Amino acid sequence: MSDLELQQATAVSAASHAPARRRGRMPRIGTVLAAAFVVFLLAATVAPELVATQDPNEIAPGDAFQSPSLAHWFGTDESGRDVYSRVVAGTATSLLIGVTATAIGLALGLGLGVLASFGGRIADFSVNRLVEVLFAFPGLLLALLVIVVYGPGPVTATVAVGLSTAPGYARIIRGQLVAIRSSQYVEAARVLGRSPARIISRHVLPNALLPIFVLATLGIGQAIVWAAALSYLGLGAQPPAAEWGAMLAAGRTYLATAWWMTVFPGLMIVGTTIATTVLGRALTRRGRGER
Amino acid sequence: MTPGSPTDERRSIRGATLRRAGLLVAGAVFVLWAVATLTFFAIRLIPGDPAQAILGGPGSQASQEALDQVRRDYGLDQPLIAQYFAMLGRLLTGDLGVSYALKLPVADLLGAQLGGTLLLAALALMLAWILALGLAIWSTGRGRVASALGEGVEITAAALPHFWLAAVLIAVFSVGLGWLPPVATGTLAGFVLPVVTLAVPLAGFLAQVMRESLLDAMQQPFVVSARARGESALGVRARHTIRHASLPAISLSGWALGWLLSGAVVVETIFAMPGLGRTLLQAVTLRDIPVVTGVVLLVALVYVLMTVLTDLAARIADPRLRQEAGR
Amino acid sequence: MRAAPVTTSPTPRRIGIAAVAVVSTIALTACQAPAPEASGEPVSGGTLAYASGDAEPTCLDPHVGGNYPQALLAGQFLESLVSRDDSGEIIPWLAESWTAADDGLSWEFTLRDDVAFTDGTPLDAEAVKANVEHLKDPATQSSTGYLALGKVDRVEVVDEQVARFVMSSPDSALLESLTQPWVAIESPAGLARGMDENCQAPIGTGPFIVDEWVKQDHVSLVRNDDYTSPPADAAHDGPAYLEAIDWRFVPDSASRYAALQAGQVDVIDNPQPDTISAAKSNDSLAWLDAPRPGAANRIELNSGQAPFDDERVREAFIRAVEVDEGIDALFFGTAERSFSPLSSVEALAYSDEALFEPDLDRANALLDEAGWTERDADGYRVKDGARLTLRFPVSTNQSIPAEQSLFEQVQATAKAAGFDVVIELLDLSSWYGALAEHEYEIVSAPYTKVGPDVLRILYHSDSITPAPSGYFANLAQLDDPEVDSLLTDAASTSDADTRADLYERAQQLILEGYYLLPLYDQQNSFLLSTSVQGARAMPTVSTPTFYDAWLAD
Amino acid sequence: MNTEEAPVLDVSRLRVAFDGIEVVHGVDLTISPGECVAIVGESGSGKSVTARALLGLAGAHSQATAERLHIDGLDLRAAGEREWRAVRGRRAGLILQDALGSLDPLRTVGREIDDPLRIHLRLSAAERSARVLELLADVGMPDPAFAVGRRSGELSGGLRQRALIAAAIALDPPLLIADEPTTALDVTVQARILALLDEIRGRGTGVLLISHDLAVVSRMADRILVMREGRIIEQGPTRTVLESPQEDYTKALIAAVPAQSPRGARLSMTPEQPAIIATTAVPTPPAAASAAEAAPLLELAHLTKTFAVPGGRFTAVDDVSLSLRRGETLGLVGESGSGKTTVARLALALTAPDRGTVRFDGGQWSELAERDRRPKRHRIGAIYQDPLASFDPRWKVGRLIADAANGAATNGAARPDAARPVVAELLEQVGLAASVADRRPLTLSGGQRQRVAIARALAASPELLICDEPVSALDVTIQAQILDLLDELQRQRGLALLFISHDLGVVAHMADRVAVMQAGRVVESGAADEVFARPEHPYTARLVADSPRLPR
Repeated sequence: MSDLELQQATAVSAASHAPARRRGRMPRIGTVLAAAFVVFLLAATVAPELVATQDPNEIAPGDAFQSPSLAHWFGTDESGRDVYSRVVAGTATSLLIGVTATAIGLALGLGLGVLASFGGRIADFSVNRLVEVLFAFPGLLLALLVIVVYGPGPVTATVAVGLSTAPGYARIIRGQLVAIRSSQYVEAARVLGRSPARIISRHVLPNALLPIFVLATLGIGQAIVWAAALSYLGLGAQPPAAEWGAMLAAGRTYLATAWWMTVFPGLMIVGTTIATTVLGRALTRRGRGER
Repeated sequence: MTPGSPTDERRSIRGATLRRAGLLVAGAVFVLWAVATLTFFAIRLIPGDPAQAILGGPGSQASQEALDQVRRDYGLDQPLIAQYFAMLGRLLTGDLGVSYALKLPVADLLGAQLGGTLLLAALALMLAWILALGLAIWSTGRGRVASALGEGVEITAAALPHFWLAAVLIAVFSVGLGWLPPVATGTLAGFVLPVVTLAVPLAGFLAQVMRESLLDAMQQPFVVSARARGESALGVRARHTIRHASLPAISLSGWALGWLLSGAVVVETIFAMPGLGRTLLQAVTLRDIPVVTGVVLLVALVYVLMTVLTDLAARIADPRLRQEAGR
Repeated sequence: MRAAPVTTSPTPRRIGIAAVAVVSTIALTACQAPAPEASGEPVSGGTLAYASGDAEPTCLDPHVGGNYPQALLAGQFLESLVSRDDSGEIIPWLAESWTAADDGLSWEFTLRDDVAFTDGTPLDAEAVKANVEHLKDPATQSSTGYLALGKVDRVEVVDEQVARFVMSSPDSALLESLTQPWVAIESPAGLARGMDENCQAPIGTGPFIVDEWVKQDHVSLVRNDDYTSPPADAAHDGPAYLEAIDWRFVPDSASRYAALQAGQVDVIDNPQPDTISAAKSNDSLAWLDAPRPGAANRIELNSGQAPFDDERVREAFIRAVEVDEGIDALFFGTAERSFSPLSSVEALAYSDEALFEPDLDRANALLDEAGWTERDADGYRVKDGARLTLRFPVSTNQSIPAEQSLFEQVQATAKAAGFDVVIELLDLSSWYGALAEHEYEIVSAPYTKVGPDVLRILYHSDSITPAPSGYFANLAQLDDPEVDSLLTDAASTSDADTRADLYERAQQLILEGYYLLPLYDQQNSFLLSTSVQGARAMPTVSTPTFYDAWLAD
Repeated sequence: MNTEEAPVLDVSRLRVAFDGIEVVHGVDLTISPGECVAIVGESGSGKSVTARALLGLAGAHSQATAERLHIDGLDLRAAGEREWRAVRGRRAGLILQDALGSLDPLRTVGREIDDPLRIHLRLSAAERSARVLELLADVGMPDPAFAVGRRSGELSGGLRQRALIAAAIALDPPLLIADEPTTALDVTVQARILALLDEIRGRGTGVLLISHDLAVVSRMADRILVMREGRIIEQGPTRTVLESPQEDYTKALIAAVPAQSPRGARLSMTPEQPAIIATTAVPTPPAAASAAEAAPLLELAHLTKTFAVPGGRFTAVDDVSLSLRRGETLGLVGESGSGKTTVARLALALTAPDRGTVRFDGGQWSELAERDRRPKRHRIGAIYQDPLASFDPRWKVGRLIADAANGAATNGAARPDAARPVVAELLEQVGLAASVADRRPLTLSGGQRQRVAIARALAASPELLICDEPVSALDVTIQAQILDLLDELQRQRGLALLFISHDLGVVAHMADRVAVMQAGRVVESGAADEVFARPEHPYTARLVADSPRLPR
């Protein structure tokens, strides 16, 4: 027996018969880490006092600008406040901004999407034009315009970010709904004599929900990033609320002497965005039947 | 698809393309009109007196006479609807009005700023494309580790806030290594950091899309066909899969440009570059309404043009789109 | 995003001969060695790169509007009739001498006869007349300069080199006012081009000429090779050493400092306090500290409405708040605590540290006494169901981050006494809006002006009356006839001692009434590469001048 | 090529595994020049993996080993990527199913055919383009000069397949591997492609033909290898295998070819469906005979339907009139694009005709308002080619069926628990265990899914079932079972069937009457036996002639 290896070209995975094994069987390490991080965020949102080590707003000017240590894991800020505790305390605000902005964007997007896909040709045409017009105001520009009109602040920033994401959601949701509406299972329901209302409530909306939820997880991180950008431009959250974007913007001033004031809130933003994205993707894979 | 002679088919495709071009132009004009109208009326919601803004903002101590004079000069005493049509009329002639703060024609002002921002955005878009394509190609078909690594890099890149990334880049490359200037001065070296700052997060997004479509393309039977003809793995990528992977990213370019223009507001501020973003930010701070309106319109115009270009590019890259020209 | 403190303007009244003794405390410090005053021989040539964190001016002509960013730039290419030296003495500049009529109703300025504008137009009395007319013309939209010349009725041409300022009423602060860049003298031919063109490149007599202004980017200044008119306290004669100045606008403070560190620029303004502190230990960087004249930075207590219409509550607030430690930490020891309404630059500044001794017990007792006896669940005091809330609009354009942080500390310490300080970060427009609507209990606003006359602008009851825009300067809404009369008298007396005494009494009254909490001088700093030699800040409004500067290798 | 004796392909003990799981368990195979060997098997049998492994293309994560692997005399057991590349295209060509996907849709056909020339030969661009035109002419491309600049999406299926073949034979390789080369093609096209392959074989090329369809390979294969679960279970000369199969599986495959069996005869041989066997105890004659004179249940009169396309309107259905009686099966046969599916949608009133009417059970149907039609819709059921797509992805089998059953009566909310016995009964009727109710369709096999689809259709108690290509995506043995099931159910319930298929054999087996469609028109109709035995219309005649059948 002299079985010789036939070296297969592994560079191109092409055989359609090959089982799709790109993705592992187990939930991946990344997904587990992301989930753990999200659990931490939720804990920090629900019970910040349990997760934090100190009072986030307790000032101690004498302890200002201390680098990370056992007493202050993430160091202290310009007023001697514990950066770790502030990061924890800021979780609720930051997530609230991210979630609210995404919710606003999604709600508008859903409304427009539903109108476009079920409201008949005229509604579809009008919504599509409206979405095109809204697209012509790119993200931050729309946000700035909203801020010009309503003045800066966290609420305006949140609404502005939400509004600027709406056309994207509207387009995706419309596509989703149209695809479902023209799917064979909806046709099968029609053949069974189901009414449009029942088809929408039983088939179309429920099937659109998961992808929309996934979309939302992906959107929250970006919403936080853009809200932070507005904070950086001085148009966002207010002190002493420990919102990550505001902390980061404040910390950037002292970048030369106190890197930890910038790095840790920044890591929280990046980490949250990564975690929600990873989870969103895991959900997508699950929806597609992969692991 | 209708059966027909090749020439018929070609003629009908050309007709459809013309019709499509007509629709695109009409759509573009509509979008611009709508943007102008929305902006005009939205701006009227701004609290405060434009005349006051013209006379040096709210901290000024302008007299009542001066205010009245300005209201007459700028037509602010006209009824709203008359102002609206006057604005539309001016727009048709390319007149965007006069900046409250700089007292210069907005068109001239923005014309001078547009080039820098577009150059920045174009370079960033190109770099993002290169980075994304490189990452997508590198991380696919190389096993699970590379794939996971690629995915990790993409997601992380896409999550980086511009101002944070800029701070890190400046700290490392300007202050630490002293290779690149932290303030863009119009030199080539000065463009490097701003372009990288803008490009990296965008590359993260594009790479996600590209990698997905690259993986899809690599599952297609034509890859096996090509290899069965003796094509090398590299040849398959160069001649087949990369093109397929690029298609969705091409159609994303319109969105990407909008995204870059948003990022430009931050990046231009950090790197002290002249451009639309900074002009807009300053105009927002100064309540310089004509400039805000002008920037919004100009960006809408750029966006609309980009959409048309993207559409054309997608059609060039994907002949299938040319076929179904109808819709 | 940092923008310029908007500098508002004085309306000086009559006074006799202005002998305002002002001691400027401008210090140029570098690493360990103190003040590396012009070491070595000046060398000619080179381009100096300046990075400004102030907002880019919307017009380079400081007559139009008139704010500090304009002054910073204009100082390089425009010159005034007179200047001040380090001791506060008024010294000749474009005017080589001047005399005032006994009644104070006219002043004659004799101009130098060897000076021409950079467009070739000679400097003469006609030019001065044209400038004053330009400033007073409403179409110019001058704010600061207009108010500085408020008492100047007109200018008469006596002869080619003598201009007579005819006053509507005596103004002892006229000379101080004329030192300011906002009333600098420009070429009448330049002014005649109209505002649009003049804004792009005003024409003056200064050591540099505006060559090009690329919006959002930089202003190119080139040397005026025919320069002849340095102020009397300049270090040399003839043209500047520097060939050109590249004046860039770099709004982001971290980028600005990075650019200085990387050697991309030679001078930056508005450095963050921590970078000043870092620069002190850096051999290649020097710190130019030039606090602005006029008022100190302070928190004003709005006495015009509840709860601060009650002096006990005002004192309670001031006793409750602790800022010393915060100022020290936030400014890294670069800012001195002030206990005076006036800048330490002003010789007549009066301090009373005892009034500002923090005393929480006293604060609590005062509040109890004032009827704020209850506390709600959050620990804030309540009276008649209303919380002891202090609205604190903060302008992100006028307060640097360190100051904003200090206000957060004020907020935190005031809470101990039961004050609910609500900080609202606002952009400039909204901030002015909030002030105009009296939607504030405490506020901090900088005010730059040469001389103690600034007190009259800030604390005379006349200043409560708003301009059409709603703007008013007396933000403490201090309405005390005694203060009014002291300030009015001080502005009209010609006797220096009397004047000093009047101002001291006025300051005592203001401080003892607990209308304000002084913090520190209006910070105005520059960081320079040590290769820049001979640069200094003008003893007028503390703008830097690079006439005497050169670039060492 | 003068290697008459030496085989062009000589393989022994070929094994292929994916991530250590072996899917091909030692295949032996030899092909001589000019010989055509066919591997026949159903999906999952490992036939395609075998074909690809022969070119070193089994894919990532695959390990292939063999005791002997010679192509054109070259030992490839230890070949590296470079050696393989020299073989591919030059010594062995590969033709895949689905030419639409197998040709890069973004590149012109000319460039695809040019690839092997460019890779393996040193020719000038002009020489190469001349050769490409020659090749296109060789494979019977009608207008090579025009075709060379087309992309696969712009060509019809047959022409596309020809282009793919041209690329594979560009260098005249001694071995040609054709993996399901005609599967998605219409019968007339299929016949021509097979003729082309036969012609290539005639030039001395050894051909390995991979197919699931015995009838197709029986035309040209010299030898047949039957493959199942990664093993060759039977092999021999074509006639021997077809006429005296040794293995039960081979026998089942042969029996499952519908064209071989008359109407009503059972196709499936595998005794795996006790439910079916139980209910087929009493065979009934075709219902049509008794109901022949009854009023038609479904009547399509002069239906015309057009669609907007770039540059005009496309007439999908052109003046079509059909009628269908209770208990009868009407077969609708035609090639792709002939308008079959549009007729089905018109009959289901999912789309409205431009002209003409549909009447159902003597009453209005297409002219009713949707609101009025809705309560009657349950009387017409439908099953589709892809049952999975017709199931709400969130629903389990039980809910799918219960919903259909409930809705028929009340149009109200489904009560899954109350419906359980009904669901179980329906599942039993279609030969599925009651436990299937708790599974998701995604986890079922293709045949099981189609059974669920039928159960759902039956749940609404329809009188008419419209079946649009219900077995096209299924393996032959499964197809046989489903056809048997439909036949059975029709007899039990007196269902009328509108049975749509491109497969003449299937229609011939199922239908009482048949209508042949071409380009939107019905060109011929009548009793199925009559039409297929003595076609009158030339198109029908061609269809009948081109339809693959086993040699008798």
